[in-house]
Amino acid sequence: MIKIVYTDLRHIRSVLWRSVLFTALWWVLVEGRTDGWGMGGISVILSLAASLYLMPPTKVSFSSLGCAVFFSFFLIQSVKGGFQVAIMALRPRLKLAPVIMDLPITLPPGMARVVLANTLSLLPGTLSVRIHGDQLRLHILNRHLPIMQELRATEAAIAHIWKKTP
Amino acid sequence: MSLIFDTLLVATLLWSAWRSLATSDLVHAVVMFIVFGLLMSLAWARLGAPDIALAEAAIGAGLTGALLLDALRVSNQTAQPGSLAKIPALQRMAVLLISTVLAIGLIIAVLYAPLPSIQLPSMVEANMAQSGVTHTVTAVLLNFRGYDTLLEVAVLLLALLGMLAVAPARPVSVSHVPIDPVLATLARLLVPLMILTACYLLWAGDHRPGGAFQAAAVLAAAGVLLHLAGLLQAWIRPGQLLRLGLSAGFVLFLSLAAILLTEGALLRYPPVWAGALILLIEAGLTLSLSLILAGLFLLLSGRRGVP
Amino acid sequence: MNVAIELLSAALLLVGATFYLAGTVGLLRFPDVYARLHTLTKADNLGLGFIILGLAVQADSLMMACKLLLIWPLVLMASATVSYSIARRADEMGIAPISGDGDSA
Amino acid sequence: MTGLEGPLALFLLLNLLAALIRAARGPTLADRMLAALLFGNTGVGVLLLLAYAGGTLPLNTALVDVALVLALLAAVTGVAFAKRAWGREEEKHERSD
Repeated sequence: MIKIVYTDLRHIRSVLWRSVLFTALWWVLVEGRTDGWGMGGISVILSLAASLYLMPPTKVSFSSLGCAVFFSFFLIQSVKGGFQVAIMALRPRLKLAPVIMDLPITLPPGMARVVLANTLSLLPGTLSVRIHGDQLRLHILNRHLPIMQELRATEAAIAHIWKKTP
Repeated sequence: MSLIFDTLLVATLLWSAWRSLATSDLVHAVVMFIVFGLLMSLAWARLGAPDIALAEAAIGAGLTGALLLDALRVSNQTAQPGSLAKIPALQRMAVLLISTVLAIGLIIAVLYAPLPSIQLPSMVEANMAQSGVTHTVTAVLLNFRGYDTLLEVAVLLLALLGMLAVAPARPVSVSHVPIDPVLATLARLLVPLMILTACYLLWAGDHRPGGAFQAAAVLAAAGVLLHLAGLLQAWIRPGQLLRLGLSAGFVLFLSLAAILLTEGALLRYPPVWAGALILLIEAGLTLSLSLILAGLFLLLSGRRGVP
Repeated sequence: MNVAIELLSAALLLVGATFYLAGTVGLLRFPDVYARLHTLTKADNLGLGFIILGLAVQADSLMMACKLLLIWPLVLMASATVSYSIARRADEMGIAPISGDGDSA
Repeated sequence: MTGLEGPLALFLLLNLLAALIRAARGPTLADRMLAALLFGNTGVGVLLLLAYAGGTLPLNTALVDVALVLALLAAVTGVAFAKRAWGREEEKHERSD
């Protein structure tokens, strides 16, 4: 594992980023106390090791601006989704036109598709059922809504998260 | 308002317990039992016992469900709903009678319990300064009544050994189920966070609710999640290293107890060392308990298809 | 405590509770398991988000607020994955979605 | 403290109860597994509200930890349900219903 980590400068960078992240998380967990750094150090090292083992650093790196773009997209859409389902549930006559559809994914395989499936599950009108091949099976609450446009918009927002390999 | 909350909580607890016992569908029974566990955790929170709420949440949400569902699969009874209905009426009556007598006995015991002649809370308060920690529950568990905890760990270890001894070692043929990417990603993201949280709980035990049992339950749940996601093989038979890990906490605890016995008393730490010793024991216990708890699941999972 | 913060917190908590109500109503009314999953992954998660936000604005320290806010993404990840697992399993088992034409169901 | 935390905890518990009854009724096993989703969500919400509902201002931080642990582990039960709750025989049984 250590060998993998030090073969590339980018890997060192991602190790640094993750250490910062885990340290920040530890600091939040202990609510800003400063007397736990001994244990904190050990736990950051342990979780960093687990994270490097489970998710070896890749050449593609995250873009912080892109993450922010995706996050704001997600928040807005998710509030919209909540309202939509709330209105659907609360109106006197249920107005549903549910259907299961297979739609093509344009994102590259791997993490991006998982993020897509999970995001669609949390966004209005769609629920991911399975990823198979280059297709994503979705359950859709109302088939009269423009699902394809929403799918492409979500894919575009997700594509921002990663920087293209330089 | 809190009275209504508590009444509703108790009613729901009883309902889920009843459903869990009364249903003939075993999967449903397991679901209701898990629900019961969650509600129990809320009840402990209401009763002002966050330590137990924490343990119940960790064990109930992370382990019990997975373990029971796996047990269902091993015993292969999921396909027989209504099998419980075939119990003869006479046996049912006998069970009902015994349960009623027990319940009445318990109620009488609770109602007529003699008042305690010693005030334990004030005794604990008076001795907190020597305990080496500032959280009373940890002081009681690992210092004042350390031998109880020692025996509890022994019981858990014995349970695992018993399972190893009884179950026939027939490993599952390794089938290549494709790893589901969504599930695997969740495990890859969550497991490091679980490790961090387990360390935090271990650290917190010194001065607030937390400690070895809770930390171990979180770590064991991480193991279960990895296994369910297809990233961790089931254990067929523990190797040397694993055996060492399973027993390390208990052996450490026991040898410390033996050394302290030469000083004259069972598990009475010198006050100067108490804090460090408790942390050492807790770290050892976290490691071993997490392996034992995960082992209960991973070893059972590795023996699917037992007749 | 500052009255404005208290009002903001109360408002956020009430919005959260409304989403929970909608989620429960949806769970009771929606016709099949897929549609019910929709309410749990959207309405309930949003309800929890607003409740966490409402509690975070009145937290006594910034770190406590961060700790509360940390819980939300954890629940989101868990619930997206669990709903995916359930939907996938239901689909594998051949539980067909109840379909409607949009006028009534 | 806005004074709302206690009543809202009760309200969420009522929601949890209604949803649990729904989930317990089925009709399919998939519906029963919805109980697992409710854990991570409503359970966490109730615990957080209880942490604040104590009435004293140094809020019950331990309950926030309980909520955090529940949020972290809620996925395990849900995933175990989906992966393990249905054997092959069960499928046939389910379909014939």
